Amino acid sequence: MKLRFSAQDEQFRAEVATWLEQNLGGEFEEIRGRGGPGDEHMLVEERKAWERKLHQGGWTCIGWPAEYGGRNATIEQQVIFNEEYARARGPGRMGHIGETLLGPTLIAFGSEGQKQRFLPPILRGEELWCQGYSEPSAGSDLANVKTRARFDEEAGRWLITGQKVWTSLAHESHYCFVIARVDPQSVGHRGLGFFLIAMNQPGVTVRPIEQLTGTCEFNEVFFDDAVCGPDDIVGAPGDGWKVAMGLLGFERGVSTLGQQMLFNNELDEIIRIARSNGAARDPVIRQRIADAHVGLRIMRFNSMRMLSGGTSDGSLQKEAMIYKLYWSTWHRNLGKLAMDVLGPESEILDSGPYGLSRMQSMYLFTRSDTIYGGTNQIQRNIIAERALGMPREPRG
Amino acid sequence: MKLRFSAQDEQFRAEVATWLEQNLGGEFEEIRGRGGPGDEHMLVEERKAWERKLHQGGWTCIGWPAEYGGRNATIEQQVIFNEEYARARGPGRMGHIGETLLGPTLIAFGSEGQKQRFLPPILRGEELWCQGYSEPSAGSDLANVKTRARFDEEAGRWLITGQKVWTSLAHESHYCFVIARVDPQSVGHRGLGFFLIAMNQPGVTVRPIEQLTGTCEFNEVFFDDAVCGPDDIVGAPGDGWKVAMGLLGFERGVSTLGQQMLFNNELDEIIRIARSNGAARDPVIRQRIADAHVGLRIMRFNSMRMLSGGTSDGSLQKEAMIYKLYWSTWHRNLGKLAMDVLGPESEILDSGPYGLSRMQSMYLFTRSDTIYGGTNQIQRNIIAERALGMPREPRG
Amino acid sequence: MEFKFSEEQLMIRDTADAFLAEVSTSAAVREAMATELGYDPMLWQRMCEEMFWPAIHIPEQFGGMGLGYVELVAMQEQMGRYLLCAPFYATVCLATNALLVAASEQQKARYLPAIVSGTTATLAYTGSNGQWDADAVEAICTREGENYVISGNYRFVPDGHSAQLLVVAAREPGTRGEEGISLFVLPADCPGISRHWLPTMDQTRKQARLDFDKVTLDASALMGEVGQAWPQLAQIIDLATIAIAGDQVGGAQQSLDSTVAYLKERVQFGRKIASYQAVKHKAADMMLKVEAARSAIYYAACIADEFFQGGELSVELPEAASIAKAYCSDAYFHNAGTGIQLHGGVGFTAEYDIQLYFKRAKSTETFLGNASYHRERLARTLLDGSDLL
Amino acid sequence: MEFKFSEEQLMIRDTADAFLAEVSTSAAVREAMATELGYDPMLWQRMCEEMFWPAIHIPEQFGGMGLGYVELVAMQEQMGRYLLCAPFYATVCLATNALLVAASEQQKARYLPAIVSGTTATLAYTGSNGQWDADAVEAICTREGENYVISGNYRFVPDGHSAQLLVVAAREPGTRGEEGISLFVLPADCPGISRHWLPTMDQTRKQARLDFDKVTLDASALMGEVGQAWPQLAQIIDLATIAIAGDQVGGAQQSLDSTVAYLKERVQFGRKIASYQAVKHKAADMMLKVEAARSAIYYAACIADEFFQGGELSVELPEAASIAKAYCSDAYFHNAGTGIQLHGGVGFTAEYDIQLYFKRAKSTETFLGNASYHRERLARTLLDGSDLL
Repeated sequence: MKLRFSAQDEQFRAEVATWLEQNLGGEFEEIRGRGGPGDEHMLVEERKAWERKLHQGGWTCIGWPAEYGGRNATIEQQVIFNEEYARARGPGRMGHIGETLLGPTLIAFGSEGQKQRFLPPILRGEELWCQGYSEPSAGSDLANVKTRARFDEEAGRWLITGQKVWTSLAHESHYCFVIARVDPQSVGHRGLGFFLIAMNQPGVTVRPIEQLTGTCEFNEVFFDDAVCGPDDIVGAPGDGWKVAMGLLGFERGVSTLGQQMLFNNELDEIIRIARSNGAARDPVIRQRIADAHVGLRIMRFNSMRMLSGGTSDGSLQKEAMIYKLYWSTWHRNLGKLAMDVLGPESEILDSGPYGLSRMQSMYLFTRSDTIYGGTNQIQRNIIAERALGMPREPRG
Repeated sequence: MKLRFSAQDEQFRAEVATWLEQNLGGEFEEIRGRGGPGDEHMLVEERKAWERKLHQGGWTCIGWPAEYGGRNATIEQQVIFNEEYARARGPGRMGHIGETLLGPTLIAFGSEGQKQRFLPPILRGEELWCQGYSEPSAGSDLANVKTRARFDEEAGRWLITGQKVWTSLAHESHYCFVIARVDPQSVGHRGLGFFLIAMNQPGVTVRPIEQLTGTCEFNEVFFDDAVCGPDDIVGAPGDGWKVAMGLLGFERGVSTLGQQMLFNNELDEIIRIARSNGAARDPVIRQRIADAHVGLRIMRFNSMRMLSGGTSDGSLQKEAMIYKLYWSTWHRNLGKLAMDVLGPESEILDSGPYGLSRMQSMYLFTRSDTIYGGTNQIQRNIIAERALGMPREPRG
Repeated sequence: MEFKFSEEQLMIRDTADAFLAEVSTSAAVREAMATELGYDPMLWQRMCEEMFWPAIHIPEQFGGMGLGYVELVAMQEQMGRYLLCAPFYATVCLATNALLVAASEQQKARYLPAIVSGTTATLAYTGSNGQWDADAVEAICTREGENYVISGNYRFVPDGHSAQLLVVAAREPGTRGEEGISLFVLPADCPGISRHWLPTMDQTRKQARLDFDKVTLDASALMGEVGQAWPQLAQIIDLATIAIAGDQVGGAQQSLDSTVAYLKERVQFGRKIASYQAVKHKAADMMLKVEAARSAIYYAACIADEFFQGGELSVELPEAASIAKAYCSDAYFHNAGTGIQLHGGVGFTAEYDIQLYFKRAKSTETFLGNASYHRERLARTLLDGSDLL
Repeated sequence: MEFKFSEEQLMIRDTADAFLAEVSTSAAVREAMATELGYDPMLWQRMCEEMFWPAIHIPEQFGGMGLGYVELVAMQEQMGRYLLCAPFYATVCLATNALLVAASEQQKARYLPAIVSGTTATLAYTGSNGQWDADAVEAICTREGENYVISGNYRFVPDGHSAQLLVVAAREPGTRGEEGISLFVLPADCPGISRHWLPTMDQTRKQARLDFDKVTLDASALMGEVGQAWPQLAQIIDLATIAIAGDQVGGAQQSLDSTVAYLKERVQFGRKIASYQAVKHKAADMMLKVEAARSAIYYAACIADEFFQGGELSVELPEAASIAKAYCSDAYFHNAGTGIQLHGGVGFTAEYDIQLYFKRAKSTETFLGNASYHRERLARTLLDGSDLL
């Protein structure tokens, strides 16, 4: 076991840090630390400009192969980039869905034409993407897709009709990738297609969903005979589930250490408050802060195992299977801890009518951490069934 | 709402207390506080004598109708008797299964002959009973009875074959009531019979089950063509489930306040230890002791609701449905608290090779509280299904 | 022993239930909570004139209904269940209790009938240090001739920006803890008082800051003996604590009920979510908590009745209050939080009500001390003493 | 970064696994634990002579294998998994660490090869006050000419009644806390030492009381500077803490594995119990805890390696030890306790092994401080400082 990055990796780290230090200032000073969870819809134009700046420095899509403009960065380098980006308080990435989800999907499953059409603008930070998976009746049951795609033989194009939900940044995105049912007789994960749909067309309507914070980070997206070109389906009609699941596999945890740095900032802030308002002398609060620290450190150790590719004997990476359940539960507890450290002041807003402080916003948003991207219940099903070999839940 | 017992009830309380004070001494001094959970197999002869003493005072079977030798005691009076009995540290009742389970069952479902044969010796503390419900494959699934009863037409008697488990005091009991399958083709709760079987016969073998404490409070009971007279079946063949479930309904919570007094003694002892070894200054321990106190007080309030018969509008007594889950979980936590208050000393036994202290024994036994009499999982199923109307668990 | 509602108490509860189902709908709550005032004055008027709610436990000699604390807690439970936005808690459970416990007969005769008629009121005793016990009192009261002059700030005052009548605590200079505390009753528009709404995360319960700048009161404002009011204030706080725990039980119940209703509707993987065992068990745990919490508040309410009647169980008031608040705070937070989780995606949208309960769970948890505070308060009684080694 | 086992480490782990599966069966454990000695001397001999286990992290110059702490912790994990009854932990994780950290070269040369050859040893530093930090040291050491005289009692000493070699801590009269502590190494049969087995709830890990009555040692027994040994003792305790956390992870893993195996066999209501969702979710939570615990011990083991190599991450030793012990203690207790619950009725019979894990979970939780102790230790670093308001 080796805890440290190689000298070469550390050199790469210095390069990233230097570039960020030199470029994440001036006009970009105001977006430092912004656009994260619960703040994703803020300072959009500035953050779009930042995407282009990143591209100029060669820092978009670093994990992509060089032939598509990437750096062929290793897992370690991607981890390092994410860590340094978080350390520098880089803003929430507008382009992350294109870069980390769609790009690798096209590289794996896309046609040459799709790669040439869609990858360069992602690389340049010019075209932003959003994700059209969930539907009102397809939440945990992701395969229960009702959105239909039918091929209009006459016009030679696909027409998409249906409703997607929980779509981040739908307003700001140029394209949405959508799973839709191509075979109206099919059910479940069969008979689906994976479509690339332009958002700026009459058949697409975006409606924001207000959250418990009073802000609107997510949207409903309505497709009403939305048009999709004949070449803008990835894989064959019917391959949609395979492509969609492949896409989910491309998130290999490279952002986890960066995410943990944000968590660490939150914990540091809680410690600062506790020391200044006397809560640090409350023995129960002391236990809980220490417990949060223990949990966060172990989260890091667990990520290090995950990123190291598990045991050399090729057995199941159980430490990766627990990760979502672990961090979401930890973070939810952190939210409650923040409020309890603040005491009665936790109720008082920064400003009326509903101007939440950073800690309050974090607290309320953590309630969604254990829900989106697979609820804790679904995570436990998966762990029990795949890692422990317990019988699957029957469908109704 | 009235918190207090009536003047009449308080007079009854004084009567009970006086009698116990005058009689639970001398030769019976040594059995004070003995024979409770985890200690049920101790000082058996002395406790049998105590049963007869109780009868002399008219304190057995007080809830039974006067015609069967009882006192027709009200729920309140039964509660008071149990409280005072616990307060006086009366020993674990050898006769409680006959008194509280079989007796009421015979009174409700038994023939006149059964009543005349079996009730008087129970009343006099002379014949002890044990319970034959659970089987190795019928734990939570109580209806999955494999024990068979066949009627030997020639000899005119029932022959019982099978295995029962978790039978307390089987060695000391004169009789066992057993549910057994009379219709070999039947499954589940159909086709069962409720039998009254003498333990002292060649067809009955008792084997103690050693617990994690090293002691043997429970037994396996093997029936190998055990003989049961033709009149010793309660109800008709096939009525066994109805009789068995009726029996479970006779426990109306009159012993809960007495049980809580024992819990209170345990908590007092924990507080005494904490004050003497300095654990009472540990803020985390302080929180946990206070939480235990909160939990126990609420347990009492909840019992008071339960014993008052719920809301006058006749709605479901939800406070009764939570009771088992509530107390068992509370007590299990108390066991852990006791050990943590003791600190490293919690490991050290009173004597070798395995002489557990009272607190250690309590701690280990509390792990069974959440299992026997319906596991916490089964309790939660029942609450969700019966009280909240959620769908039943499907059978396989 | 009859530890259950009488027929009359059931009727009072059911009447409150029916009225609130009509007036405190989700839409009405959302409309009221978005205002700075925080409630609909017309509704408050109906609550006073049609329902006589502020009169509930005011003695009949002062125009009240003369009912008990069990009835009050039963109503609080329904108000919590319907997320009622109204100055009821501040007026009845804070100020009226304060008057009943600590006011002179003249003061009662002057102010209690006004409350019956719809005057709103509240209690201010907490400074900005975030405490809830005697240390919370920070405002200073000095004697100037026949008058008392109060200066200082109050924080976290329920409906403090809108209440018409105030009961306030202040302490003599140089005192601390339980020493030197006095209580005063005064109109909220006395010169020297400025009041500021504090916007809060839970919008259904409004809080305010009150700044007292040399507020001068004559002797008629003083409640009881000068500097000797802590025992009364402690009782007022305990009574208020029991009442807020009632609100919590109602919220915890509704968090369960609305969640179970949703679970019975929502289908995933071809099955009602309510059919999944892990979900059922979470719901069962929620019911356990709310039933135990209910047992706790009704016992505490009975003790409060004993207190008002001078019964021997009065001595249990602090313990019963802390037991109720410790348990109900955690139960409500647990149930509302689990409710969000079991709602899934819609649980954290503004559209569904469960998030409103989640926020009220937190604000009532904090108010008058969270579970940890009350457990330590109980621990002092259980564990401390001169013989502690 | 390569935070996973190397091929060699995997081999060491698998070898331990295979050996223990053969020798530390349920029957063998039950036989050994019922004795006062607590282990099978023949098995210990095999562990020393065939497997070279006591030699594992002793440098080659002293006849050891010269491996690292990761390897040691990997073996501890397997020993915990198989409930091994042996003087390995006391000898290797207590006494050998003490010698490696604090002994002179002469002392190492004298005692380490003996340990390689099978001499058993332990560390005694705790008195009867139930502490685990510097305050735990109660025995008194006085100077008499060239000699040191130790008097006092030690308690909770692993294998203290049977170990052949002792490392003990004692303090100068009148000192407290971290002051005045010295370490000594001595044969257990020195005059003035009486030793008593303390029967314990967990029978798989033996404890003893050691009474020192004017035990007189010459200067060759002193490890390091007189009265200055706390920093070394603190390191020894941290290393021992990491090793016991390894045992806990193995036990937590086996609690999960044996429970899941039982759930897949047992049928109720016509279904495998393993098919019930609430049961599955409990098992999933158990896996989460054991995997997180595993991440914690291997990080801590790497830090221990850094410590022995004098690397810059050595400074993390106390933190890594407390993180591992806090998390693993709770994880093991949770998994063993939940394991009993999911076993149902057979879970609390002597026949099934899950109760043995439950008891070992408790004894390892208490030993060297429970989670609450280690969290407060971490809190002091995180929260305290001269600028705390």
